[in-house]
Amino acid sequence: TAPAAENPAGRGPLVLAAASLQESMNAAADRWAALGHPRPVLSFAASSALARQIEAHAPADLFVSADEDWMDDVARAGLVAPRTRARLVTNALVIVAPAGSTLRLYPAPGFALMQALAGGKLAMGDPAAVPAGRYGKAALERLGVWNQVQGQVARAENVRAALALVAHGAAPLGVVYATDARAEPGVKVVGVFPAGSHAPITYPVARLTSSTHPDAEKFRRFLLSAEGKAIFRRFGFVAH
Amino acid sequence: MLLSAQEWGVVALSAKVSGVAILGVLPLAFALAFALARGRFRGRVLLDALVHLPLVLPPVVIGWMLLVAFAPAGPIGAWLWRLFGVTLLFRWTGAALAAAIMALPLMVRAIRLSLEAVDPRLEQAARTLGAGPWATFWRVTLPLCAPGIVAGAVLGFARSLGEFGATITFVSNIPGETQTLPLAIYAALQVPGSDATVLRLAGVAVLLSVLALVASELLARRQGGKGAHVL
Amino acid sequence: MLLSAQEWGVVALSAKVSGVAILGVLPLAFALAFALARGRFRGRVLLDALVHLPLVLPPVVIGWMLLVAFAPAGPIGAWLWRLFGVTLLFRWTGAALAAAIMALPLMVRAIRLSLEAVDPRLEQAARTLGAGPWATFWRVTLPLCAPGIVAGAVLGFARSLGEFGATITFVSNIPGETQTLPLAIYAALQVPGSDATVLRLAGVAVLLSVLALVASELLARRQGGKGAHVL
Amino acid sequence: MSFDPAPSFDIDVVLARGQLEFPVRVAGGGGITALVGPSGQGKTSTLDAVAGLLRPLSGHIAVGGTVLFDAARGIDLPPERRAAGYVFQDLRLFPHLSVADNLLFGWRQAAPERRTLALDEVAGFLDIAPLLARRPHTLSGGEAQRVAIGRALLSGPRFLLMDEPLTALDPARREGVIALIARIRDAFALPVLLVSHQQDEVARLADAVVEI
Amino acid sequence: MSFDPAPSFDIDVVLARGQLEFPVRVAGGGGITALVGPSGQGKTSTLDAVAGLLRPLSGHIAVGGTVLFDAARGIDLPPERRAAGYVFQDLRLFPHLSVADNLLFGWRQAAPERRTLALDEVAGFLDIAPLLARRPHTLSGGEAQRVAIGRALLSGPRFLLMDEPLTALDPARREGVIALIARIRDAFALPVLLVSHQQDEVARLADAVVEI
Ligand SMILES: Nc1ncnc2c1ncn2[C@@H]1O[C@H](COP(=O)(O)OP(=O)(O)OP(=O)(O)O)[C@@H](O)[C@H]1O
Ligand SMILES: Nc1ncnc2c1ncn2[C@@H]1O[C@H](COP(=O)(O)OP(=O)(O)OP(=O)(O)O)[C@@H](O)[C@H]1O
Ligand SMILES: [Mg+2]
Ligand SMILES: [Mg+2]
Repeated sequence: TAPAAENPAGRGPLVLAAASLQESMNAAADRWAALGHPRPVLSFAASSALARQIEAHAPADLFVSADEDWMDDVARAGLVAPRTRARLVTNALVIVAPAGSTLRLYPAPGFALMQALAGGKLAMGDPAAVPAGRYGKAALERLGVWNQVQGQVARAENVRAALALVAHGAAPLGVVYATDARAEPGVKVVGVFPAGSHAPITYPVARLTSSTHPDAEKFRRFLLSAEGKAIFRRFGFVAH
Repeated sequence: MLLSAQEWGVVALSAKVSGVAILGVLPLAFALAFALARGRFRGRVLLDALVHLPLVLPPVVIGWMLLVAFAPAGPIGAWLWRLFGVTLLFRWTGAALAAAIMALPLMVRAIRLSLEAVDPRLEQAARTLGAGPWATFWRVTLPLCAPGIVAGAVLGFARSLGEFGATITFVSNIPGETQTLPLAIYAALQVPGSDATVLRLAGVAVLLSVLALVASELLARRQGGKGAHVL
Repeated sequence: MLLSAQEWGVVALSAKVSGVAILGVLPLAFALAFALARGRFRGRVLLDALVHLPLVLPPVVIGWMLLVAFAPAGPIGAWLWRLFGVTLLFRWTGAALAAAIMALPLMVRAIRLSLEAVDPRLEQAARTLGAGPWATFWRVTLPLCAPGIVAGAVLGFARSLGEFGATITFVSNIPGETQTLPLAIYAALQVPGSDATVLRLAGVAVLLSVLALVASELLARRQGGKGAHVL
Repeated sequence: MSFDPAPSFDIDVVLARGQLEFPVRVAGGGGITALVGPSGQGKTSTLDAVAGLLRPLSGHIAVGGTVLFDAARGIDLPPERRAAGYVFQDLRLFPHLSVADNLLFGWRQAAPERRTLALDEVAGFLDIAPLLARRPHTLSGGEAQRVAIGRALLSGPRFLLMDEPLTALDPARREGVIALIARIRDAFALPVLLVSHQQDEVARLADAVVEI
Repeated sequence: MSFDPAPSFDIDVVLARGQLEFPVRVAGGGGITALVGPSGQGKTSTLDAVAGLLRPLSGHIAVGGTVLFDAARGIDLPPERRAAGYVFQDLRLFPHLSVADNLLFGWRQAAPERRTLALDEVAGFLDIAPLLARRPHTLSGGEAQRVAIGRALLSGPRFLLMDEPLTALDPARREGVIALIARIRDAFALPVLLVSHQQDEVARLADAVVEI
C-alpha cells in the first residue's frame, strides 16, 4: 500500500511541473490562492525527473509535463487518473540572437541558417534529451538544413541554458521557445518557425491516481479554465 | 544581505539538511574508513569502489537509484514503510539522505588518510597500559585522527550544501520541505533576469560554508595543532 | 559489456578529460594545499573558502560562472582569444577545465591533510644534511605526503568522471567533443524507456573508477605502506 | 635488598622478527633481572613478547608464577590483561595528551586497588612536576624519558619491563630513578626486567643478569 | 690526540625555548668539546642553535673561525650552509628511505670534494652493512642510532654535533664508535661538540668539558 499524501490543514495540493513553466504556474497558483484556496505546493524540475518520481509512487496530485512523451510514460504505468489528461497550453519555436543583433531570418525550406551562424554555434536544447531540442531538430530537418548545421549545434542541458548561451554571446544564434525568448531581455527573436515545421508543442496536465487532496481536481480545472489560460497567455503561451 | 522570509527558510532548511546529513553519516564514514584502512578482508577494493560510487556517477543517477530503492514499492522503501510507517520520498529527511550519500566518499577518504597515519606503536603502548581494544580506540586512535575527521566533516558539509542533482531527482523541489539552496538557485536560474537572486543565494551558501570552515579551524587549533607528532 | 563505437568514443573522451584535468590541476592543488597548511598569511580562511567554492555552489552555477568568464566577450575568454587564438567554449579542453575546478577542493584537502602530518623535525634534519629548502621539499616533504597526493588524485579523478552540471553548462553536450559519460547518461535518462542504456554507461563509469582505484592501491603499496612512521 | 624466592621471569620462547628467528631463555631469580647483550640481538623483542606485543612462534612466558603465554596450552593473554609496566626504548608518549594525562593514562584504566602510587608522588620523585601541563613534543630527551617511566609506574603494573630507561638522564637524576626503582621493587615485590648497556648500572641494580 | 690550536666552538648566545630564556657560553679549545649538564638545561637547544635550527635571541656562534650567526652583524647562515654533521637525540631517520638512502642523503648533497668518506667504509665501521636495504622502522634502537651517526659522518660535515650518540650501544660497539669518532677528528681536524651523560665517555674522549 502506497503512503498517502499528507494533507496538513492549509496546505494545497502538490503539483509537479516542468521547470519551464515556473513563472506562469507560480502566477496561476498565486491567483488561485487569492481566490481563497490554500496555495498549491509547486515542485519544478525536469519533466523526466518528475515522471520518474511519479512512477516511483511518490504521493503527488497533479503533473504538468513539458512534452507528451513523459506523460505517455506515466499514463502507461497506470498512474494518470482516468479522463483527467488535457492539453494545457502550446508554445511556438523561434530563433534568437543576442539583443543587439540586426539579423532577420525567415525559416523556410533551405533557409540560410548556416551562413547566419558564420562559424559560430547554434544553441539549443539537447535533441536527445530536451523536448525543445527535439522539436528544433525536427523543424530543421523538415526545412532541410539540419544536415548542414548539425556539426555546429551546442546541446544544452535545458532550453533556459541554451538561452543563456546566446544571451552571454557564447553562441550567435539559438533555437528556443517563444516564451523563453520573451522572458530574457538579453536576446531578441530573429525568426519564427512555421507551425507546420514541427509537431505541436504541447504541455499536458493530468491528475494522478495517487492524488488525495480535495483541491487537486479543482485546481486542475482552474488551470484549464478561461481565467487560468489567460494567465498562461500573459507569459507568451498559446492557449485556446 | 537582505533575504526574504521565504529565502531565510531555504537557508535554514539547507543548514538543517546538511548538518543532519553530516552528523548522521559520520559514524558510517568512520567505520568504512576504518575497514578500508585496517581491514585485510577479501573484497576491500570492491568496498572502496562502492564508497566512491556517488562521486563517479552523475548525481542524477544516484538520485534515481535512491528513488527506485526508497519508493513505497522499492526494496528499502517498502520495508521502511511497513516497519516504521515512514517514507523519505519528498521529505527533507530524503534530502539529508541524498546529501549524506554524496558526501560520504569525501569523508571516508579524509578519515582514512588520517587513520593510516596513526602510529600503531602508540596503540600498542595504550594496550600495555591496560586499555583494551575499545579503550585504545577511544582514547588513542580516535583523537589521533581528529584532523581527518574534522577535515572530512568540513568537506562533507560543503559538498552537502552544494548537492543538487541527487536531491531534485530523489525528493523533488518542494518549497519548505526539500527546496535547499541549490534547488532554489536552480529555480532562479530558470527565470531569465534573476541573476541578482542567484548571486544573493549563492552568497548565502558561501557564507554558510565559510562559517563551517572557521568553526573547523578553531576546533583544529583547540585540538593542539602542531603537537600531533610522535616524540 | 558491449558498447557501440560511439559509446566507446564517449568512454575514451571521459578518460581523456578526467586524466588531463587531474594531471593538469595537481600542481595547483599542491600549491594551494601547501599555502593552506604552512602559510600564516592574512586571508588564509578566505583562500580556503575560495577553494571550497566549487563544492558549495551547485555545479550549474560554477558552469555558468565559467561561461561568463570564458565567453568570447568575457574577461578571460576575450584575452585568451586575443593572445593565443584559443577558446575553451564547446571544447574538450573546457570540459577538462570544468572537471579540474570541481575536483580541486577534494584534492587540496587530501594533500593538505598529509602535509600537516609531515614531521617538521625530518625537514630540519634534511636541512642540516645540506639540503636547501627546495631539495628538502623534493626529497623529504613531497615523498612523505605521497599518500595524500595519491588519495587526492584518486578522489579528484573519480569526481571528474562524474562531473556533469558544470560541464554541460559551460561547454554544452557535443558528441565527440564534450560529451563525457555523465552527459551521455543524462541524455539517456531524459528518454523514456532507456534505463538499460543508462545502466550500461554507468557500469562503464564504475569500471573506469575501479581501474583508477586499483592503480592507486598498487602505487601506495609500492610506496612502502606502513613504513611511513617516524622512528 | 629483599629477594623474592619464586622465579620472577620464566621465559622460554622462539621469536621471529623480519626474516630472523631466535630462541630466548630467561630465568630470573626474583627482583631485578638485567637483560644484556649486543645491539640487535633481540632484547627489545623479548620485552615485546613479555608485554604481549609480539607473539612468539613457540614456548611459554610466565611472570611471578602467572602464565602469560603458552603455545602448547593455547594461552595468550592480551597486553591489557598482562599489566606490564613497559618503559619503551622509543618512549611512545601520547602526542595528543598533556604530560599529566600521559602519566595518568594507565592509572585511570587500573582497578582502584592497583593504584598504589599517586601522581604527585611519582612526579615529585622523577622531578617532572613543573611539566605536567606541557605536551610531549616540548619536552627535552631526559624529561620525556622520565615521563615514560612515570607512566609505567603509575599504571599499577604487576611487573616492570624497562628498555634502557636511564640513557638520557644526568648522573644525579639517574641516581634518583635507580633509588626509586629499587624502592618500588622492594615495597611492592615487583619483578623487573631491565635492559641496559651500562655495566655499572647493571652491577648496582640487578639481582640476576641474563646474557642474550 | 692532536689538538687544533684555533678555538673550535665559540658560542655566546641567549636562547629561548617555550617560556624559558637562558644564556649559553661555550669556548671549546679544539678537538672534542663535551657539553654536560642536567637534563632539560639546554644542551639540545644549544646544538640546535649551532646547527641553525633555533635562532638565538642575541649573541654569536662561530665554529673553527667561521661565523655562523651574529645578531649584531645580521649574520645567520641557513642550516644547509653550515655543514653540521648533527646526530640528533631523537635520531630523525627518514622513514620513507632505505637505510642506504638515509646514509647517502647528505653525501649526495655534498660537493664532491667534501665526500671524504665512502658508504662501505662507514657501514663497515658501524657494523650496519647488513641493514642497508632495510627501512628505518625495522631497526633496533642501537642499529638506528648507528645509522644516524653514519648519516652525519657521510654528509661531509665541517664539524660534528652529537647529542648523546652512544646511549643505545653495547660496550663493544661503543668502543668501536668512539675510536671512529676520534679517528675522524684527527684525520680531518673536525671540531666535535658532544653531549653526554656518561662520565667515563667524557673523560676518555673530550679535549675540553663545558658545564651548562
Ligand atoms: N617547545 C617548547 N616549549 C616549552 N619548553 C620547551 C620547548 N622545547 C624545549 N623546552 C624546554 O627547554 C629546556 C631545554 O631543553 P633541551 O632539549 O635543550 O634540554 P637538554 O639539556 O637537551 O635536556 P636533556 O638532557 O634532557 O635532553 C627544557 O626544559 C625543555 O622542557
Ligand atoms: N620489522 C622488522 N623486519 C626485519 N628485522 C627486524 C624487524 N624488527 C626488528 N628486526 C631485527 O630484529 C633484531 C632484534 O631487534 P631488537 O629490537 O629486539 O634488538 P635489541 O636487542 O633490542 O637491540 P638494541 O640494543 O639495538 O635496541 C634486530 O636485528 C632488528 O634489526
Ligand atoms: Mg632494543
Ligand atoms: Mg637533549
